[in-house]
Amino acid sequence: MNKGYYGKFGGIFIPETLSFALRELDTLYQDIKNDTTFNNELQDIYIHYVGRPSPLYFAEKYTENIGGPKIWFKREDLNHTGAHKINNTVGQALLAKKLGKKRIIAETGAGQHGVATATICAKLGLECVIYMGETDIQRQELNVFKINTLGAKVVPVSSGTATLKDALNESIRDWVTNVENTHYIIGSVTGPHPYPEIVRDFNSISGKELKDQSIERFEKLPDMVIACVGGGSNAMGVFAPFVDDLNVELVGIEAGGVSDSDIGSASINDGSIGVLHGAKTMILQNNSGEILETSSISAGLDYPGVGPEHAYLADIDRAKYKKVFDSQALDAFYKVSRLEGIIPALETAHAIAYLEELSDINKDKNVVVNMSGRGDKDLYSVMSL
Amino acid sequence: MNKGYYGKFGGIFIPETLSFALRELDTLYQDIKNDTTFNNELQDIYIHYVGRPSPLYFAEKYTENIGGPKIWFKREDLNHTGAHKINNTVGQALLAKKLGKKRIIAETGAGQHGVATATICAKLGLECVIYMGETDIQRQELNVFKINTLGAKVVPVSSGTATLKDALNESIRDWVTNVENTHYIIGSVTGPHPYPEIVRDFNSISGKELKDQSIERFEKLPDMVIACVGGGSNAMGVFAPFVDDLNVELVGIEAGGVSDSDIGSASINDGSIGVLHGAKTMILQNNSGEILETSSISAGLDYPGVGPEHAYLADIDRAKYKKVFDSQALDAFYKVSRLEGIIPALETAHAIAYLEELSDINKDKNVVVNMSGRGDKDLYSVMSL
Amino acid sequence: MISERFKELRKHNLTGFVPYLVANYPNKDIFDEALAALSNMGADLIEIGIPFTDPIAEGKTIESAHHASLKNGFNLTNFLNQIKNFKNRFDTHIVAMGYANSFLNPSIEEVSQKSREAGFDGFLIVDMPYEETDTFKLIKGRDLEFIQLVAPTSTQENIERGLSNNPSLIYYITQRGVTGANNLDLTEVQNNLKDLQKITNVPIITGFGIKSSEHIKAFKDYTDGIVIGSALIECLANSNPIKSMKDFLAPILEELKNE
Amino acid sequence: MISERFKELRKHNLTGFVPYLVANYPNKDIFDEALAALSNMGADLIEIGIPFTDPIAEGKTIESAHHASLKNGFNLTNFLNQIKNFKNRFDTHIVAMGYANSFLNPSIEEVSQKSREAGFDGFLIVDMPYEETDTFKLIKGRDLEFIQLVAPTSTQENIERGLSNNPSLIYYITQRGVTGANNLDLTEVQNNLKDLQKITNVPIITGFGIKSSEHIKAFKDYTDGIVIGSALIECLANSNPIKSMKDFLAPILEELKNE
Ligand SMILES: Cc1ncc(COP(=O)(O)O)c(C=O)c1O
Ligand SMILES: Cc1ncc(COP(=O)(O)O)c(C=O)c1O
Repeated sequence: MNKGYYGKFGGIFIPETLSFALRELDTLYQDIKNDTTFNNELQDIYIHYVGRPSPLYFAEKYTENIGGPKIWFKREDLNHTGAHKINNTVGQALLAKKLGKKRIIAETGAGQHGVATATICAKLGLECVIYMGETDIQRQELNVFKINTLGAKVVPVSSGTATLKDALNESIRDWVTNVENTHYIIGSVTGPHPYPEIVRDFNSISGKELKDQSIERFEKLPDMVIACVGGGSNAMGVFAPFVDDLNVELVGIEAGGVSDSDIGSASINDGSIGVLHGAKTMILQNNSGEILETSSISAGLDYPGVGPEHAYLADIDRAKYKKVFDSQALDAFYKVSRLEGIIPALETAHAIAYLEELSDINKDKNVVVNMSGRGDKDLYSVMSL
Repeated sequence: MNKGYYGKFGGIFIPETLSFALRELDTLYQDIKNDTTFNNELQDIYIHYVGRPSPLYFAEKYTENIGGPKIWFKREDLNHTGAHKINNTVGQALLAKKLGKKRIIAETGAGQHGVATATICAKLGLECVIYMGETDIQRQELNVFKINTLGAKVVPVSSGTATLKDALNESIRDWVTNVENTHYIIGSVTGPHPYPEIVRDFNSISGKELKDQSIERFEKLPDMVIACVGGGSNAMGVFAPFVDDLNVELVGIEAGGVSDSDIGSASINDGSIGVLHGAKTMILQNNSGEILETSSISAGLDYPGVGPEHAYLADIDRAKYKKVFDSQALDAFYKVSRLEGIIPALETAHAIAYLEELSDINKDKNVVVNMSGRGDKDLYSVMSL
Repeated sequence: MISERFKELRKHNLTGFVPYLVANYPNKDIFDEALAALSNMGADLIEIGIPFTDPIAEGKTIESAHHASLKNGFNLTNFLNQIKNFKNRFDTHIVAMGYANSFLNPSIEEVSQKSREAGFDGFLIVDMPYEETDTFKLIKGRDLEFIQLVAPTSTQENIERGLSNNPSLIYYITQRGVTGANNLDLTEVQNNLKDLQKITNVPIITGFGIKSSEHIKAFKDYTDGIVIGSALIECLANSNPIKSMKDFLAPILEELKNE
Repeated sequence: MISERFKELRKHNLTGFVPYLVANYPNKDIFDEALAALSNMGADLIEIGIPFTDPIAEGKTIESAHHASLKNGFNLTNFLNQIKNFKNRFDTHIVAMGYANSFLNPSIEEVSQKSREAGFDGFLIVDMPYEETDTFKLIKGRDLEFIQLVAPTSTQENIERGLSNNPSLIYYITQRGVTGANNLDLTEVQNNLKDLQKITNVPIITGFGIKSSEHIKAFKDYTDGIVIGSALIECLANSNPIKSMKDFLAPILEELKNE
C-alpha cells in the first residue's frame, strides 16, 4: 500500500510544488513524534496552557433522562479557546518551529480553528495568516475580531461559495506560493499525507486520557464512544486509541443538514469516493465530480469531505457513521444545556443528539460522548434562528 | 467583636425578615464546611464539571516584555463558564440543596454570575431566577440568551440606574418575599454575614491550588499575588490562603474608570465607610450617604462597594489596593492577547495592567496574576469601542 | 415619649394611627402640608422615610418616592430645619425611618444629636440588626427612642435578643415581602401578634400592606397601632394629594376609632 | 504522439507553442473557435483545462474561468463529443489538464477510455503525485500519454521517481505559486531548466506566469515548449476575444519562431 493510505483512502494528491514540504514535514514528524524533548514541550503546553487533561464527566441527569446506559462527557469544551481544535494547532505550531518556519497559515470556517491557530501563534511568536470565506467572515464576526485581537491577519476569500472549502483552496494557493518559509496548519484529519496522521495523533491526547479515565472511573473501557464528524479530527482523536479494542463501539455522527431530501454534509453517509484537498476520501460530489455545496446548522461540520481514515473505518466496518439532522442537533443543544448546565457547540450537539437512540442499551453500559466544544461561538446564530 | 466583622467592616445589615435565613445559612455552613460528604461532593463537581484544578501558567513572553519578575497566570479563565464565579455558585447551590431550598435567585451585572448560577442550577435541577438591570440586559444580550438557554429566567430591573446595584436591591426584595423556599446566591464577597465568608471560602480553592502549585513549580510561595477587585471574590479567593504568609505581597486592583477626575468604581481608593447591601464597608457615596453612580469599562468591576474583608485588609495594611484606568486595562487586554494568546476578561485586564509597574522587581521574584476570567463576554463591547 | 403614648393607648384599649410619609415627597410643600394635616387628624406617631438610593425593603411605590425626593435635591440638614418648624407648631411624635447608611454619615452620634435637636423622637433603621447594640446605645444616649422590627420569620431567640436592646416600640411586619406587598394572611397576623404579646409588654405597631378598613378591623384588637404607608404615598401622587389622602384615610380613621 | 512531436522540435532546435484553454470558456462557441484558431496558428500542443469546482493550483484568472464554465453547464460527456468534432478537423495534439477528482468519475479507466476515443492524446493531472503509479499505468494502458510536473521545489529524488513512471513530457513550473503569478526569476528558471536537462532526455515544456516576448526570449533556448495560460484566458474575457487572443499571441509567436 502506498504511504499515507488507509485502505483505499488517503494519499498525497497535491500540486508538485508542495511535494517537498509534505515530505519534509513527514520526515520531521516521524523523527520527532517519539522525541522526548518535543513531547515534554508539548505536554507542558497541554497541561499549563490548554488546561489538559480534560475531565471525564458523568452526566447524571442526561443518563436518567435517556433511561439507558450511563452517559459520560469527555470535556474538550473546557480547553483553552473552547474546543478540541487547540490540541492540534499547538502540536503543529511546535512542529513548524522545528521546521524553522516562522509564518503560519490556516483556513477557518466557523473560526474555531482560526482562533486556535492564532492563539498558539501569539504564544509562540509566529506570524499568522488566516483564510476565511467572506460569507463566513460576515456570520462569524466575533471570531474574526478574536483572531485580530490575537494579532493575526484574516484574509477574506470571495471565490466559489466564499466559505470553508474556498478558504482551504486559498490556503493551499498561499502555501504553494510561500512554501519555503510557511507552514500550513490544516484544521482536521483531512488533506494530504502526513496531515491526517499528524492531526489524529495530536488529537488523540483526548482518547488516551479517556482510556485512563474510564479505567479509573468505571473500571473498564467504554462500551461506546460517540463523536461528531466534520473533517473528523475530534472523532479520530477519541477513536484512535480504541481502534484495536474491538469491543468498544465507535460511532461518528455526520451532519445531515435540514432533511434527507436536501444536501447536508454527511460525506460518508451520502458521498462517494473522490479526491478533495489532497486526499482520496468520501466526498459529496455530483456525477461529474464537481464538489457540492453542502449545508449544516453547524459551520464546523459544513464540509464536503471527511478524513480518509474515517472513510476507511467505515469501509472496514470498524466504526459506524450515522446522520443527525439540524433540528435534532438543536433539540440536543437545548436539552443538554438545561439538564447539565453545559451549552455545547452545535457540532457537538449532533453527537449528543444520537443519545436519543440509545435508551434500549443496558443500564450498566458506559457511553462516552466527546464534548468537542462549547457553544459560546454559536449563541448568536441560535439566537437568530 | 460582633459576628461577621472584619475589624470595623462587615456585619449583617439586613431587614429583619431575612434575619433567620442568614442565621440558618450561617449555622448550616459552619456545620457543613468541614463535612466530608459535602466536601467530596463539592470536589467531585470542581474536578469533573468545573475542570479544576486550574493550571498555573508561566507567561514567558510577558515576562520578557516586562523585563522584571517572573510572571505567572492562575488560569481561572479555563473554568467551565469562563471565570472564577462558578467556584462560588457551585458551593452555594450545594448548600441550598442541604437547606432544602429548591429555588435560587441571583443578581447579575455583566451576566457572568448569572450564567454561573443558571449553570449549576441546571445541573442540580434547581429553579433559577436571575435579576438583571434593563441597561445591562441590553448590553449583555448574549449572556441573557445563555441564561435562558440554561433554563433560567431573567427578570429585568428598571429602577434606579437599572444596573447591577439595582439588580441586587431587587434580589433582596425577592428574597424578603420568598425567603422560606429560596436561597439567594450572592455573587461576590459582599453582602451580610455569612456571605463574605462563604463566598471567600468557596473561591479560595484557587488560592489553595496556587499555594501547592507555587511550591511545585518554583519551590517557594509567590512574592506577589495580584487580582482585580470588583466585589472582590476572585481576589479574596487567591489572597485568603496567603494572608498569614506575610512575605507574600497581596495587591488588589480596583477599576479607576475613565480618569482620576471621574467617578470610577474604586471603593477602597476613593470611597468612605458606609453600609451597602448588608455590610459595613468602603463604598462610593456622596456626603449625604447616597450611593454614587459608578463607571468602569468592565461591567464586573462596576459596583460602588467592596467586600468588607478587603476593606479590612486595606485598613490593616495587609494588602494594598491600586487603581487602574479604563485605557490601561484596554492596553493590557490587547497586550496579553498578542503576547500570550490569552484574551482576558476586561476585569482581569485591570490586574494585568498593573504588571507595567513591576519592571524594577528582581528577575528571580515570582508574581502571580489571577486570570479571573476569559474575554469572550467582552468582545462585542471592545469591538464597538 | 413615644413609648408612653402607646402605653397610654393600650391602657385605654385604643389603637394608634401611624401614617408613613417619605421626606419631601412629592415635594417640600405638599409634604409639609401632609405632615400638618396628619397631625391635625390625630396621628399618634408619624414615620418619616429618609430617602435613600437603595431602599431594599421597599416596594415599588415607596422606592419611587425615595428616588423622587432625592431627585428633587433632598438634603438632611435642610430637612432637619423643616422638622424644627413643624415641631414648633405641633407636638406629634415623629420617627425617622430609613436605611443604615443615611444614619451613619458623618456618624451616628452626629445624626442622632442633630435629629434630636430638630425634634425627632426616635429612629427606625430598617437594616440595623439587633447585634448593633452600641449603635442603639448611642441613639438612646442622644435621648432618642428606637423601634425594633419583628417579622413573621423572626425566631423567638431573635426577638428576645432584640428586646434586650430596650426598644420603645415593636413594629410588627405583617408579611414576607416589601412594603406595599399584597399577601396579607389576616389570621396568621392575628396569631403572631397574640404570640408576640405573650413575650413582651412593649407596645406593638403593625404595618406592611395595610390599606383598608377590613384590615384595620382585623388587626386593631391585636395591636397598639396601625401603620399606613404605601397606600398613603399613592394618594400623594395624585393631582389633589391632600384631599386624596384625607378621603382615603376617612374610613380608616373611622374604623380605628370605632370601638 | 506528443512525445514524438517534442522530440522532433528538439531535434530541429525549435521551441513548441503550448497554449492553454479552459474547456468551453468563455462559452462553447468561442472556445471552439479559439481551439481552431490556435491549431491554425500552429500550436504544437493544446492544454485543455477540465473545469473543477476547487482548482487549487490556479490563480484568480483561471479559477474564475473554471467556475464560469461550470456555471454554463459544462459536462464532460458532451464536451468529449465536441473534442471528437475538433479532432475530425484538426490533428493538433491535445491534453486534458485538470484535477484528480475530474478524472476519477466514474473511474480513471472509463474516463481514460472515453477521452482517448474522443481524441485526447494525454492527461496532465495537477494533483496526481508520482506515487500513483497504478493510475499512470491505467492511463497509458488506454493509449494516453501523460505529463509530469516538476516544480522549483522538487527534489532530485522526486523528479527521478516521477520519471520512473515514464512521462511523455515534463511540465516545468517556473515559480512557486499559482498559475498567472507574477514572480518570475528568469535566471533561476534558466538554471533549473539546465539542471533538469542533465537528469533526463524527456522533453520539457515550461509554464506559469509566461506572458511576454521577453519571457519567451529568456526561456526558449532552455525548453522544448512554452505554455501560455492565464494571459491567454484573459484575452478571451475581452469583448472581441479571438482577435484579442491573436493580437496578444502575434509577438509571442514571432519571438518563438525567431531563431
Ligand atoms: C466544537 C467542534 N466540534 C467539531 C468540529 C468539527 O471538526 P472535526 O470533525 O475535525 O472534529 C468543529 C470544527 O470547527 C468544532 O468547532
Ligand atoms: C472575570 C471576572 N473577574 C472579576 C470579576 C469581579 O468580581 P470579583 O471582584 O467578585 O472577583 C468579575 C465579575 O463579573 C468577572 O466576571
